[in-house]
Amino acid sequence: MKNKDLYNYILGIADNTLILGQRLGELCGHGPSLETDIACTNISLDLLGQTRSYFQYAAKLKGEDATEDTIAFLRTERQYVNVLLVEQPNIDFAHTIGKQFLFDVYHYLLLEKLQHSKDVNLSAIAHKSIKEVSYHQRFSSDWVKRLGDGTDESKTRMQDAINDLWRYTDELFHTTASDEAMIAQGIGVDVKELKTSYYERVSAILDLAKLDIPESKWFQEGGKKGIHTEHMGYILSDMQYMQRTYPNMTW
Amino acid sequence: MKNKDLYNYILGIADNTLILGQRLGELCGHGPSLETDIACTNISLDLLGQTRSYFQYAAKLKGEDATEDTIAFLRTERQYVNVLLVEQPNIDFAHTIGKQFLFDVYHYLLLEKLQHSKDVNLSAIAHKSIKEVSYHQRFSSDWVKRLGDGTDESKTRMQDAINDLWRYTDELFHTTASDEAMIAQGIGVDVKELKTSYYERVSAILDLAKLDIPESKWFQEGGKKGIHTEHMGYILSDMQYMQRTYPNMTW
Amino acid sequence: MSEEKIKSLEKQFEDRILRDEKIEPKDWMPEKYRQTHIRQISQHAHSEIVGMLPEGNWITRAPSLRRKVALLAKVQDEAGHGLYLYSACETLGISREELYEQLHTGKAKYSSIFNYPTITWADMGAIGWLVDGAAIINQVPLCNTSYGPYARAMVRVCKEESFHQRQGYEIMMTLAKGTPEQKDMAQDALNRWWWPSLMMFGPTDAESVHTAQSMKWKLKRKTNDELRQQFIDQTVPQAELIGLTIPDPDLKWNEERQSYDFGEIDWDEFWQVVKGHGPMNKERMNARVSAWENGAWVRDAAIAYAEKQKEYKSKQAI
Amino acid sequence: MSEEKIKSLEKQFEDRILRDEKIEPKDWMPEKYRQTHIRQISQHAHSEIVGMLPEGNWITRAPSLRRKVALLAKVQDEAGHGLYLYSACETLGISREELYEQLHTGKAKYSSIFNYPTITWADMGAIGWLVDGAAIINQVPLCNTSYGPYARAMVRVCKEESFHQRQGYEIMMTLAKGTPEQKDMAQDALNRWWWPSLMMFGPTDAESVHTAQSMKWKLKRKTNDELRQQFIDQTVPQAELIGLTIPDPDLKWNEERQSYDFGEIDWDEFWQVVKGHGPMNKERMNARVSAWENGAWVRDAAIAYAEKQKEYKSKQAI
Repeated sequence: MKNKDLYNYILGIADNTLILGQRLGELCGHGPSLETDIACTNISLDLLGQTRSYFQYAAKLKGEDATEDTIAFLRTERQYVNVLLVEQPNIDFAHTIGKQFLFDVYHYLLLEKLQHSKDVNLSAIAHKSIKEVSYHQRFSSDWVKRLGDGTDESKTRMQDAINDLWRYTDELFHTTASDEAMIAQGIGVDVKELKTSYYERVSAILDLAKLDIPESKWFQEGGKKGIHTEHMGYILSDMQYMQRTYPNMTW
Repeated sequence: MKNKDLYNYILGIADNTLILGQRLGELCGHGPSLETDIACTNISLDLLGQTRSYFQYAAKLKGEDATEDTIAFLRTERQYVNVLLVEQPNIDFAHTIGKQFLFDVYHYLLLEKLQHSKDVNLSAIAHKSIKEVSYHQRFSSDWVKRLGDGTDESKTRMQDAINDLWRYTDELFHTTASDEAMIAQGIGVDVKELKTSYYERVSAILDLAKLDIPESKWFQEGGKKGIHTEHMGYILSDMQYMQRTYPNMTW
Repeated sequence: MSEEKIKSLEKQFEDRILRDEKIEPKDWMPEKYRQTHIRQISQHAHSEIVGMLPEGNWITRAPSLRRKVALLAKVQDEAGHGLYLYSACETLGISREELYEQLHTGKAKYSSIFNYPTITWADMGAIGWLVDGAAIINQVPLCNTSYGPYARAMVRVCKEESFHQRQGYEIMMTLAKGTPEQKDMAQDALNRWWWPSLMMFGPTDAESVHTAQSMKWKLKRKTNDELRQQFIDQTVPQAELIGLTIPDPDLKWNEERQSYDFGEIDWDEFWQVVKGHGPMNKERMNARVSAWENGAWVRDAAIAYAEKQKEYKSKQAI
Repeated sequence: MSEEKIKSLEKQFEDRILRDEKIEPKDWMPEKYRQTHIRQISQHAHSEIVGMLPEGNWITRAPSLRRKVALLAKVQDEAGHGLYLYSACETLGISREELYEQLHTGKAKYSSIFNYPTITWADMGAIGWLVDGAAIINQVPLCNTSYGPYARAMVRVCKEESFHQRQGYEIMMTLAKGTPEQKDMAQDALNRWWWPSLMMFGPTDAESVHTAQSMKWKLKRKTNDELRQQFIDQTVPQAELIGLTIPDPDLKWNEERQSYDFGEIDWDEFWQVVKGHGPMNKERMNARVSAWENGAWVRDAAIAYAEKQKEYKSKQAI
């Protein structure tokens, strides 16, 4: 493959939207209200729609028989490079919202910059996606505030979720060798530079939500290198079930 | 295949032990005490060991490239013929025990007769397995009594589990065309004849456990025809994950 | 109110319906009209949200990204339908909480079809094609029903349902022209969903209650048997077109009636499922009740937060 | 007891250990001996039961029936080891509940190696080969330790562990001679588990506390660094034999020492995991605590039932 770094760079973005979209899809019909069900399904739809755009582009770069679906469904666990954050389970609505919020703030900052990528395809996808993500961010921030400043129970649950998930935030700002190559070419976004804004924005919302900002300096990483948490295998065994069981068919 | 009916008959027995063993395997390390963890793992081991004997025999009948593993792992959901009872989830320890108990009593009665099968392989497997199953039955019956006649909470949970699972018991006594063919040849056990003893034995234990015997006359069926509950797909997506993802390899 | 006065109001009311005028929430209406509409609209709303579950079951396992997105969109539409229908129902003076309570306690019904399991991907096709197909036939006449909010909700619902129906048929078509395994999967789904779909039109006319009254109020324009026949006549050629076989050995074109004759429906199965003993009744109800109970703290938090915000704003206003 | 009396008892006690006599539960022992043993034996027991989790994670996904059965048997053995070790520990006057309490509150430690995730099937091989291999080297000397119940438990544990170790190596060997994908999987597992396995021997001797005292009581016979070297010298040729590469560029045979030189261990990572911040510390502890809490009603029921039975029998006896 000629554009191996670009290909890898795209996966680094789109595996996040794929896995977060997949996780949200688990909740359809099981949420706390019809309104939140609709919103979560909608976010899942947006994320998977974005994933399709990225993977269609990646498939073109890869050539051969690659399609959006071979990329989405036919890699082994070690080849998925999403951050650990997005694969975390929907333990309760606070965890679902917490994960979404911690990702959305990052996602928005990323797309803001990616709009200016020298790669026209990426910049177009970013341009189209940022409107959706702006809504995601508003939705998840609003719920963080509602739960944080709602009842005692909701406050405890929301705080627990933020505390649990905090350790996965630092990885958002790590870069791989392919990322660095793309940054150097003005195609990729240097996520390291987003870190300060990210924690400022997240902290501002947590403040409004009357939640404590975790102080832990211990972070987890691995997803970007394909070393996932034990949740990932179960996500994939469902997600890939049809493609693995009935290979090479049209659906 | 020459012995299609015999092959099907074997699957009708061994898919039950496979799926029940698989379900128990989920619990390893998560049980209420080390002692119950050891016992449940042990039962799972016995059941999967029995499954191997049955499938090794079935693979010989099937010929071609069939092995115990192709039979265990490479069928589609509609081709598994276990009863619905064994695929039910481990909602809590009462459900795990209830499912085990309702299966064990049946399993013991089945093997008692299967020892006298005209098929020497089946009779040998039954002969070997019945000692194990006699222990399973004692273990699960003892726990039904402990939970039924323990605390208020355990009584409620155990009664709920029995009430939930009762609707799956009738299917144990259904026969397929292959079953009937094997019964006619003195190879298969006529499970219809076990029904009265089964409900007597189950009722006797439930009485000792001070639990009510459900009165419902509404039963579910489908497993023996390959029409499963929605749980089955998720069991298989994990169980088949490796074989589907890495086909034709030696492990 | 005097009996005479009521009689006169009732007369005016029935006349308005005869003239095809819409009844609106603030209009006077007979109590029975209100109750019947609450029953029917809520049953319809409940069917939408319970109906999310069998399809939701395949979102994580959809075989392509395109299908996954389409399935999510479909389930989202169903949630949306539930939302308008609950809103329409609420205009009759009942709250969403009361409606859920009726569902969760089993007092209110939902469409029995959702008590069957979705066990292969082809079931996503069969549900769209057959279940949405049957739903449309039941629902299209309701776009002209007498109660305004319900009629307007149905216009929107029917438009989306017919999109879903085409999408389901397209899934079946893709499978039917796929590999032998895929074709088998499609045929198997048709075999399992065909009879339950016919049952969606309810008992035969001889057994059906409510019909006369419902006809008068335009809650019903054709009988169960007429609608069922319409569904069969429409669906059989669609199956033939993609090479699938309707699982009914008695199915035969009747030249004289210009319609299909068909076999006997298993009414025992029908009543078993209606009475709550279908393959998935317990699971569907557990899923709804768990979602509601596990979500209680979230809804409470939203209320508490809204109140705090109001308080805060009113303090600022002083 | 007078100070003099204690001194004399201590002297007798140390002499018995010197003469290789076993100390038994009813024997007098210094409080520090008791506490040190509780700490070590319970840590060992906790490691066995926490160690069930990373391997338990692959039971439902094992790639063949034979491997599934072997894995179940292995995890069952670990539960069994936990059981004897807790029993050995209880002879020192502490209850199982107290020991669990120490684990669940983080007061007691368990082997840090179990805070790494098992992400491919090859990890089942690597754990057996490397983790059980390292455990055996740590544990064999304990078969001759001074406290009788611990020594006897260790005899049984070591026998089973060496079976597990061979089984794990055999999994790796099968993968290594399999398809390129399988070989990659094996190499990847070795890459991920190698360094954490070296960390199982604890900090370097310079940093290690407890060593002198432990040597005297035969809780330890060699230092951490000696054991680590023994492990490396044993394992490197095993890796070579099956064509896998140890992920250490500094690894080199030292002709003079007749031993391998090896690279620097990442002690920051070591301490991070020990302090509870490894990749899976939180998950492992949650799993144990949930199992315990969710099982409370079961244990309560068993106690209540046993009491009722006793009561019933004593009434019958009257």
